[in-house]
Amino acid sequence: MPNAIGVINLAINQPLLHELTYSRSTAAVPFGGRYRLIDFVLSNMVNCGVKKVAVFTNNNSRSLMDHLGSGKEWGLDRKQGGLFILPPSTIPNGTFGGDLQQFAANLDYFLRSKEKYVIISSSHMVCNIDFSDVMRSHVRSGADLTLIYKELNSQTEDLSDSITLDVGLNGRVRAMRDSHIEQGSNKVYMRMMVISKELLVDLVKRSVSQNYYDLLRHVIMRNLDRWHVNAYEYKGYLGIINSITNYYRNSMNLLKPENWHSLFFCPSVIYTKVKDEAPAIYSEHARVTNSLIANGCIVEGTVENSILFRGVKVHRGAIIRNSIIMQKCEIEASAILENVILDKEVHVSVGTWLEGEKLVPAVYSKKSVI
Amino acid sequence: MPNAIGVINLAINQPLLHELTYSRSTAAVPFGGRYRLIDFVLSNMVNCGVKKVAVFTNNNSRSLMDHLGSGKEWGLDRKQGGLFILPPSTIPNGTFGGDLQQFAANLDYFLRSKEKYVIISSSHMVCNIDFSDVMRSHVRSGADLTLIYKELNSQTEDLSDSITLDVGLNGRVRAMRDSHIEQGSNKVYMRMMVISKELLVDLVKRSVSQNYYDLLRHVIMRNLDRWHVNAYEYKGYLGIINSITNYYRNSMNLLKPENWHSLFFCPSVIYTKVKDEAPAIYSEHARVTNSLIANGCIVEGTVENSILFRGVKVHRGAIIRNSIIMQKCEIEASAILENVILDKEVHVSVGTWLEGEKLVPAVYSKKSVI
Amino acid sequence: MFKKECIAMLLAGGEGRRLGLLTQRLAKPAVHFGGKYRIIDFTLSNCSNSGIDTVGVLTQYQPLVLNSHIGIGSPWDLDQKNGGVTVLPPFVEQNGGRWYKGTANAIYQNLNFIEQYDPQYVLVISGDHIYKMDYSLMLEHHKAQQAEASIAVIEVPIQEASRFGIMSVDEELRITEFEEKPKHPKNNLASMGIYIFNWDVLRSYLLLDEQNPDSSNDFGKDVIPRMLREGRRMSAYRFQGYWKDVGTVESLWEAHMDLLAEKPELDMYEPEWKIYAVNPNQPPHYIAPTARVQRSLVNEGCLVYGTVEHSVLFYGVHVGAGSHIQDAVIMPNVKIGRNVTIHKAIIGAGTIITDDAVIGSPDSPDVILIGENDYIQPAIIPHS
Amino acid sequence: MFKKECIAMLLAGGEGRRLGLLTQRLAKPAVHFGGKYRIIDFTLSNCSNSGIDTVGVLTQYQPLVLNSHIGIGSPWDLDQKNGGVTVLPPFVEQNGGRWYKGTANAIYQNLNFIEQYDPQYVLVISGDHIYKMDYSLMLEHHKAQQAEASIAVIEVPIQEASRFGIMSVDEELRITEFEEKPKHPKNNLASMGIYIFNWDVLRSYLLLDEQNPDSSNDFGKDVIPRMLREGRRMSAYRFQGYWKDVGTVESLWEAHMDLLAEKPELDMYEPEWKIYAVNPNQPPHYIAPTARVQRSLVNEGCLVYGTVEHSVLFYGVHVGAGSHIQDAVIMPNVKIGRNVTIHKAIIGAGTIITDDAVIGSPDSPDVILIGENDYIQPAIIPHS
Repeated sequence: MPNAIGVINLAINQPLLHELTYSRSTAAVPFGGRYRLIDFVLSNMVNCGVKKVAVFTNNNSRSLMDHLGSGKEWGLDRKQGGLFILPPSTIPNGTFGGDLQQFAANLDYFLRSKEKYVIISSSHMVCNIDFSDVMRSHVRSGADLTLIYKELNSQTEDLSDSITLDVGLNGRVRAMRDSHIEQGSNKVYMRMMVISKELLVDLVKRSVSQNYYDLLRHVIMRNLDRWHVNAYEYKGYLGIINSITNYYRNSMNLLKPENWHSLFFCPSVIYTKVKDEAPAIYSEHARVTNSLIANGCIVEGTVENSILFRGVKVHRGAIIRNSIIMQKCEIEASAILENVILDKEVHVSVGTWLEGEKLVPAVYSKKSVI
Repeated sequence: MPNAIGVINLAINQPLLHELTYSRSTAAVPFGGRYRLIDFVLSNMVNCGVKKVAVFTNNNSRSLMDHLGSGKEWGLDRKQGGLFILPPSTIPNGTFGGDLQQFAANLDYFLRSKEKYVIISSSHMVCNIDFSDVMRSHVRSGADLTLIYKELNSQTEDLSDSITLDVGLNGRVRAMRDSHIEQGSNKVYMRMMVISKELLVDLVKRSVSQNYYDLLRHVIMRNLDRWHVNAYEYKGYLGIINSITNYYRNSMNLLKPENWHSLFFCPSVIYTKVKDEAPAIYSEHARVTNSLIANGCIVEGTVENSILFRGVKVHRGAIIRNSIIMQKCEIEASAILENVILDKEVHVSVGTWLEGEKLVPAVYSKKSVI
Repeated sequence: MFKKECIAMLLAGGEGRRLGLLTQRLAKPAVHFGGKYRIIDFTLSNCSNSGIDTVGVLTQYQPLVLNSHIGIGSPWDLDQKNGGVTVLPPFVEQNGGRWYKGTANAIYQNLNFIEQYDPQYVLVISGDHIYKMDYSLMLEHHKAQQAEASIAVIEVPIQEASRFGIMSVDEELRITEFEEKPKHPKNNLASMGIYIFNWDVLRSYLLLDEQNPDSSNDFGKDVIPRMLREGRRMSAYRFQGYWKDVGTVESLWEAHMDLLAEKPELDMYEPEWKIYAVNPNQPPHYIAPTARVQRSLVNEGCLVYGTVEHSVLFYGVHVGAGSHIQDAVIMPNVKIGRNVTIHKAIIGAGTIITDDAVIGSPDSPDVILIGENDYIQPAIIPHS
Repeated sequence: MFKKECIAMLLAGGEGRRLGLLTQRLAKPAVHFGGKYRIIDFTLSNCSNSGIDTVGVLTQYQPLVLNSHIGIGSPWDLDQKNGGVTVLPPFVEQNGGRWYKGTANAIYQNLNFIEQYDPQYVLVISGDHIYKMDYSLMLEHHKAQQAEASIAVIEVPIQEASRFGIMSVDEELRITEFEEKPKHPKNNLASMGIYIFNWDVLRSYLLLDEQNPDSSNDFGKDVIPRMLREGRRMSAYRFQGYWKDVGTVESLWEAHMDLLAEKPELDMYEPEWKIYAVNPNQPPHYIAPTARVQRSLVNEGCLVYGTVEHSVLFYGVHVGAGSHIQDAVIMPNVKIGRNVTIHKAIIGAGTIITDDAVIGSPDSPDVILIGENDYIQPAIIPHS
């Protein structure tokens, strides 16, 4: 088991996804027919044996907290350790304190625990990564800091808002660059790092007094030359969920079985809140192709190139194409949906026709009745 | 098992206890050397087999939520049912909505559950009551509503701010009176009622549209004559915790073994959050008389007529009299404490002398260093 | 320990011999059912949904899979500090141990377990049947009737009645007669093997029964008839709904086909009465462009490229392109290659079926059974 | 099931015969200790505090109390879905079952249990000792030494060495010799009966050992010596700290007195290494105006009106006015009347001692033991 605490840092730099994040934090956005974004990084952490995970929340965290509960689904409902959900911090004058303030407010938590390292990650980089391998690389290299990246091509991927790494031949990070995308291949920083607890505590103590609030931009990126910074390359599937368009594109990517397999099985499974739904049932009239269907769905209509979350009902004659239908939506008879995203519990009445644009799906918010 | 849901109503009419409630809700105030006020009503509910308890919180509920956690200590960490902690509600214009608004906002919860009755209680009436017996009385009487009271004498008890019942010979409540204390015996309403779910839902629906917000005062007390209201007499120990003075007096009452026994054992035990402390240890120099001592205490000094919560350290030569010392306080050598209440984790330095008045103890807030 | 009003004792030691290959390494209650569950999940979920939070599960035959399936009971919400689920294998004393002699002996051997909860009532059930039942309603009936023992009964076709314990009742549902597997059944009210006893009464009868050297220590054969002979107040509780013993390959297959009816008698989608199961943590299943899936149940983790008709796929099943699955039950993690044909069959968990294999035929009267972790090539296809 | 790096197998079947009345209805690991705990709590808490979250507890003698004590493992934070604590009684097959033949046989009989976790290492411990030990440090040592087996050792007085398994080690702590209970011990490094094995190596030795008809199937007598003979890489892990076998009435009493020293060697108040126990949900104890309590441990739920000196009171103990308890261990829920005198004694749980009884004397060399749920009147006082 790795000698590390996990920190899921939602305090800062969380991309917003319009309608999907009006009433929830980005980390709680449903994804992949069954999950929330945070499930991926949380499962990655517990799969490599991390026993303590602190979640730095921002202000919109009710649905996230409902989802996480006591952490039981991830084996984190423990007496000592387990899941710590830390509230957003404000600095004395009432303004937002950033992640540095949150680290500072909870330094005790880090100082008391006996783990030597801290894995810090955002939740919007969806992947299935073996953190034990990252830890081995970090320890073997003797680095102060290990940054995780993936090699991505700017011609086939949307890399806007990415931070890229300049990695030397010795595997050390020479520079980090904000929104500086090269033609062709880029080493995209996955907002995941391993840092020794000692260094982290030291950085937090020193920076917080200087009114800095962003650990990454104000501290790490400005001082790279002071430390030995190791780069770790991740080679599995990565979904960067930083806009509705990318959310949609990355969801649709899961309809390729190689991505489905890579994200959900390699190297380990992804945990989420269990809903105890029966298997999906297909009626006589079901016509489903190239789609992901979760349990609890009752499918009597046509579903093409789409993702149905748990408990969706598709009545006879309804047609769903290139769409994402979240939990417990009901699509009544003869409705036609194309290029849309329905948030949870949307009800689409008989014969309704909803259509979005090919790359910019129309989003209908939670519990709408259409 | 009773066919009832429990509601612990902290939304409204919660007495404040000055320093003890500056940073916590009344329900979370430590009591009896080991407990929080809410533990009593919560244990009473689960002891009679209630499987679903909703807690209506007010705005200061962080420490309460930390204490309750997932409800595991009370066996309420269940998939369906269990513990529901409901946030305070605000009506659309942003002002406080009272308990009626909270019932209204969560009507679904009541409608969906199959239980026929609702037990509604505050948390500041500390007692050990057999709710199954109350339920039997309620069902047998065929009443719409059962109110629980205790016969108390205004000459020996402080009954300020009490609501009293006027009970007819037939056991039915004829009137409820606010702050109307008779000389001698009074039937004091314990802020606990049993009501049929159907009637409750009906009352909430009708009252909320009329801008009422207090279920007890605006609805129940004004309409008593419309229903069959049954009175149930409780005969065990009752502590009314509605002021610091009463808090202190009721704590000291526990130094009478008959009260200790009545409150903690009859008819059932009281659950609280487990801290896994070793037994209290008394040194060669310990001098303890007429006191309650919880586990984890290390006693090397003198303790008289006092209550030590879990994990208190009393160094050699320290003297504690007529005081309440909460969790993890440390009293250094030769300090003298008389008539004081130390909130959690107070540190009293060598030789310090603290003294309150006999009936009005001096209160020192959490984590003070004196 | 805490007093409980009613605790359940679940008999889960059945060998299920007539399930052949499926119960070589599993007790019958651990056999997979319904695309997601094991048979015992239905009974455990009934307990949980009925508010019975203390369940002793009596195992003996092949207990390991059941043990790890049940674990601490989390899926059924039975991971409780006071009560919850406890697996009770036969007990070994210094001079040895042996299997339970009969159903009553199994309860007798666990008197100590029951007594620590000091219950008023004991519910005795078995983990062999598929049904949804609210035991709390049966308990209410038991109390209302002031019975000392209650037996759940269901009407069966009279021609099948001789396979069951058959009861005669008066108009108040008091049991007047009980015959275990009668040759000439007088009516069709069959015992479902679900009993509620007043614990003090049951206790005394278990002690008496153990002292009787001629007894087979069985509820249906010994204890119930004796209680009736001795004039104990016994009541029948009528159950209406789906109830099926899936004790043979045919009945197991049929019960799966029942789930695929237009309106199945057993509703697994009722939000107020979920059937709980151990969660395999699998993603939504994928239906490829080449696939066709109709009148079927498909669980998570499946990859379907071929045609699936009127069939049940458990989790993690792969169906290759060009394959055709009809009227079949495909248990967890079965991997089916390309151009495979399967008709009217049950395929055991973990089996691999390679390209071009043909299993069963549309007009065969029999259900083909293939065991667990098997490896089937076109050359060695078993025919019925 | 999920792969675990290291799982623990905890041997908890000990009869503890030398504890006499205390182990008539309890296995030794279930005996009360330290005012609040049972002996096995120390080992279970060690597992939990060391980050070992999968523990098989092997019971056989009087398993019921242990079973219900352990429950689903909540007190020790071992109520986990993947892993956690599993009670493993001896297994009954169709043709019967019997007790484990020896410590190694106990592990052998549970190969299936271990294999479902596919561990790299197996920690073998027993529930008979009082100590606090971080097994994760021992595991680090095992890995650093690239050992195939590691044995925790402690220095014992040379005159007691012949009661233990005694090791010789080289300067790198590799074990060069192992003698079980040698008549003439060569040194004083005693085995604590705590082993870490590479699972593949242990597995092969367990299989070999079972095939050997001359073996007593014991780790100390058979498996460890054979591994050493065959040149396996075996390492000693030195433990410093309090470690005590409380196998006799005297040693149980002494270990309690050890807790009352000015600075006890065993610190039960360390916030980072709590000893977990089943919580009896009792209120703080009450010390009356007539009471005097010194150099004592007192648990919750006690009512003390008399004098308690240099003694340990478990939960729910009542001591009447005028009574004098000295150098005594009073187990849970003992009720002591007025004017009772107790010196140098252990009183079993639930016993009632009526007014004016006198038990033991200040100058007796022996510890008096009174059993559980006894009723002691002045007339029938047992003397040593």
